[in-house]
Amino acid sequence: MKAAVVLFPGSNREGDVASAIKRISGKAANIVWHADSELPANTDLVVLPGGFSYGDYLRCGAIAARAPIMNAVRAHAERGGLVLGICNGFQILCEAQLLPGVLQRNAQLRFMCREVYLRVERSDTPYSRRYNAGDVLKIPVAHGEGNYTADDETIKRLEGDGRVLFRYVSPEGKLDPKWNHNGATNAIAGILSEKLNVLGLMPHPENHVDPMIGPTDGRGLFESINTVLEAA
Amino acid sequence: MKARVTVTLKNGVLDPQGKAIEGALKSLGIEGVESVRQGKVFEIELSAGDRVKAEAALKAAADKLLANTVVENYRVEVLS
Amino acid sequence: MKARVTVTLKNGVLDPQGKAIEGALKSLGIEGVESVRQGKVFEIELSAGDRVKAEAALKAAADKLLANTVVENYRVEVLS
Amino acid sequence: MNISNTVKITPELVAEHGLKPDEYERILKLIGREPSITELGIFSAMWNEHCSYKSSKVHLKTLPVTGPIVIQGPGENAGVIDIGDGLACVFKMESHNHPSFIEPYQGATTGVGGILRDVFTMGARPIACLNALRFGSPDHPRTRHLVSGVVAGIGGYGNSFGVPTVAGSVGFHSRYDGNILVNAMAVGIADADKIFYAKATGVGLPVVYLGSKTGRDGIHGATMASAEFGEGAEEKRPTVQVGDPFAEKLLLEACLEIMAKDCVVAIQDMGAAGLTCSAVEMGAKGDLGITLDLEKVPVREEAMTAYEMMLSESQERMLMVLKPGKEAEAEAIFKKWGLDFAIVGYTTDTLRFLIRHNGEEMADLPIKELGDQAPEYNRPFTESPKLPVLDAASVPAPTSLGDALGKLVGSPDLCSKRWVWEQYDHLILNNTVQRPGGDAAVVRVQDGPKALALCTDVTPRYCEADPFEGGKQAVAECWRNLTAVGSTPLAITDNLNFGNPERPEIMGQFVGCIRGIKEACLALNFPVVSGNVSLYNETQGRGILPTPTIGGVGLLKNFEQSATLAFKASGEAILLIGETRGHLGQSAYLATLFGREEGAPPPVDLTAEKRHGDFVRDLIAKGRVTAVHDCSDGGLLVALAEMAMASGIGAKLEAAPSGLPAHAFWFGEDQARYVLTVPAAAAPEIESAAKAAGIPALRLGVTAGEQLTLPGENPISVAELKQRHESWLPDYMAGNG
Ligand SMILES: Nc1ncnc2c1ncn2[C@@H]1O[C@H](COP(=O)(O)OP(=O)(O)O)[C@@H](O)[C@H]1O
Ligand SMILES: [Mg+2]
Repeated sequence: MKAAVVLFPGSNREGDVASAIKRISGKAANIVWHADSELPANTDLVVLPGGFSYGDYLRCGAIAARAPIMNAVRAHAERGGLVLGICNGFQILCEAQLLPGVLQRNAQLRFMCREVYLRVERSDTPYSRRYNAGDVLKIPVAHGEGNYTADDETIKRLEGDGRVLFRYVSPEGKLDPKWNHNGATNAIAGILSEKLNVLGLMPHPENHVDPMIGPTDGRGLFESINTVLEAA
Repeated sequence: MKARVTVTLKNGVLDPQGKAIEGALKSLGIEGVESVRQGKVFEIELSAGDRVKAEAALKAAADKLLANTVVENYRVEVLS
Repeated sequence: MKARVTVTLKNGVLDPQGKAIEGALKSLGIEGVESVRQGKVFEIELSAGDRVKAEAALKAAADKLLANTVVENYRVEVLS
Repeated sequence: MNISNTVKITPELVAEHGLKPDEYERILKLIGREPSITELGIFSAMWNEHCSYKSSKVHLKTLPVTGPIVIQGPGENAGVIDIGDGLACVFKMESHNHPSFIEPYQGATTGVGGILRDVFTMGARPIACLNALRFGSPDHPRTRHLVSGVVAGIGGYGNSFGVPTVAGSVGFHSRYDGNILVNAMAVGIADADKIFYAKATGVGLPVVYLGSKTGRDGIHGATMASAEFGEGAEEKRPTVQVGDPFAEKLLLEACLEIMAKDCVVAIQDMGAAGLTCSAVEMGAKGDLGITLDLEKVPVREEAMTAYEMMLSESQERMLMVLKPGKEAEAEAIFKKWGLDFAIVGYTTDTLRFLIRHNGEEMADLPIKELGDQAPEYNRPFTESPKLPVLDAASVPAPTSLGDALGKLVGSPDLCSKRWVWEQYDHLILNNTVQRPGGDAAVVRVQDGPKALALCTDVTPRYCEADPFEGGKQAVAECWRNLTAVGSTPLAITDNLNFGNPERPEIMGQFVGCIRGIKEACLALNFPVVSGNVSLYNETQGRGILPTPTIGGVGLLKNFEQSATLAFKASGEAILLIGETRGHLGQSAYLATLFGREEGAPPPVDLTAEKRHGDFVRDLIAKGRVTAVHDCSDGGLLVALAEMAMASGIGAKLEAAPSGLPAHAFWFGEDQARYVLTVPAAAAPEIESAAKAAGIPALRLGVTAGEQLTLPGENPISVAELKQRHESWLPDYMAGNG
């Protein structure tokens, strides 16, 4: 796996995701500067990390989505390359229109850092083959604007095409407004692009990969990517 | 030259912040409030130049950055 | 009745948002932008009633909640 | 505000600058002429309480500040201690009380920003933030608004900056109605041989301005922070500064990059009284003069005067003395991060602080004297009268222990602070081994196995009743919390929040607390390496409770050997280490259930404290205990309830020993105590080890079921307790409290 983690001014979880990648694939990720216009040669996974790019001023991810590197990221995605946006990265992907919809403020209007439960909706994607559909994962979130919103038609299309990969659920795996901490439409926590190669999600799987620190339910996501890329 | 771009949520898009403010105003006893929607306003100084060009530049600014046209509308005004 | 309350930062108060947007507009090649300050706008529906009372209610809303008068100014308009 | 440099200095102007007539006389003597307005501004900034410590210095000097692990004690931006393997821990705590009362969100953010800057100025990468918050009574009309703004502000800054906020404390008391406390602590890690200091060396070297532009923010902020609130406090509003965590994150990265490139001779952040304090500090510490040309200072507002530039408290700025020839390299790094970089002056051998603006001389002052000759006061003080020890028999028993316990764990002070710490990103950087909710946070250092334990503590009720014992207790509790997670306590930072020092009773509280802190630090081998003093926390003659917040750092050689407070399994023996006398004076039980704050606080026996703590730490290191929790506010039953609530496992408890009223046993707040669980079979051995060491150990019962059961009492459901514990704060904040 040859990963490139894009560093925008104000990114702050680039180290967390880079170390998760290293831990699981054994390979160090390249850190790529937002002002560059090209990805390192042979990059096969682009990660847009969590943080507050440009302070999250204006709208989360809005300014970063217009950074020079994003043209290269778009081209990579169009070629079918894998692009993973976590938290702020998800917001950037939506602003760049690589994924539909927007992330609005959490329904409670507060930043929330806590562990939540995610249901894996399908296992036949590059990001989830190490999970089974229906698995319930314990993964932390840390965001103030993660409330996924899109127009009815978009939601219908996402649901119809099976592009919702993760949903906020109860520990038993049931949909329950009480466990949808940010009020996201249909409890959506993560969605895929049409070709299933672009994933945006609000939770932080990269913070749950180290048994010394806590649960390790996030490993499967990186293991899935690694399996796909190593097989390629 | 002074200009203003106002960005508001499209009709039908849920506005959690507006809803919360609506509730708060009601509980503060402010009378007659039926609904509140929150938007943004950008006050922009432009280097002197022609009005038509300025409007075009502002529209470009709104389309490219200031508004997320998936959920927002905008309005451009050149003030002086 | 429709009304609008516009809240803007007082002069001299740091506007990190405006600063970041200004930089982004420049690097997007939007011409002539000298400075940007960001504010908020609240679009409020009021139950029909008298204009003067409405203005008073909106002023109260702005003072008590919509504006942080430590750092912000506001402007109230009853539109229709 | 547009002040020409030639205005006549009137007594009113002097007073407006917070300078007393005799202080002004001192200025006249020092410079031999009337100062210009810019000079008066500079003096007012340097000589106010906040910067000069004029009321506190004589007493602070008595604190123990040295030890084998201390690399840098008080006096620099932050304290530095050696944590082995070539690494140093850099930390400090600072208050932003007054600004947070006026504008809670921005006041709190700029407090966090300021303390983070203090830490990375020394070359350390911040790894954790903590905070200690005190609000007025929950019934006070402003409290909810202040809690909401302060918490959002602390989170808003740390979350965006990218450092986990891992621990803290929150309390409520009507004595903070008009003066809340916002104490923020930051902790960083640096290479022990690459610490950066403020002291400049070398003549003719460029003085460089870095970071954000200067505006008219917070002019007179430092003076405000030292002025007692009057009726007109609202008027002071425009002096509030706005924080920009995004700019600070860039400043951090740029500073660390520049430091790694070996460009930096000296560095100082611009905090209170910005350019003035930072430049004077650099020059005075290095026995050098500094000349500044203000037209070179990056400004974001028009027509700023010298006076304004020298006093502006705009955030996210630094001053640096560069090595010769490194200008271009340094500038390139700052430009890359999109930050301002300007050479605004140079060092001289004149020992003068010379300020020019467009070629005109605005100030010319002796640089050493600006700092050294600040007035110092040994203010008169009266010791607080000793209160009698309250007889437990004079305190009513509760209707039932379960009822009292429910009220305590659901009270504003003892309830869960989850609503607060969930607004803080406490997981970022992936090193948070123990999250908020335990006795101390545990944060892994680099890739481990080393880790730091961190916490903040103080019990203001105790300090009010007996400043000396209260000061001791704050240090002891901090040490105990660090011990309870298994760490070796290393050093502390303190944040001394008090009322008006010009009142002898307040000064007496201050002196008493310091004496207590000193005694505890000496006994526990726990030096003070940094700190902050916040005085004049007083409104209309009513001071806050004396609140010397202690922030502690402990070291775990291997974080896998840390202990947590949750019960781990049913059927384990529960042991109490330490002696219980049933001390109810100033207890949470008395205050919460009966609204009485009476009697002497519990005395702290530092010898016992040390002996018991060392014993417990040793058990943890040897892996012989399964859960550990210290006993503090609320006493033994609250400690047990917290261990139960953290796990969902209950306990079957024995009756209180005869000779003590049950409520005194269960709710007394005797010090130097820990609750442990151990596998049942291991209990006798540990009991006999304790006995051999002369340490009281008492079998309290066994973990079992999902209830706390006490002989002769209705069982107490852990789930119901937890419900009460978790719901007070969210309900209150939602307006249903
Ligand atoms: N303001 C805060 N920020 C972060 N964590 C907090 C805050 N207030 C309380 N906590 C956490 O809640 C837990 C209980 O706090 P406290 O009762 O003060 O602990 P202790 O009695 O052990 O000192 C601790 O883990 C503490 O770190
Ligand atoms: Mg504790």
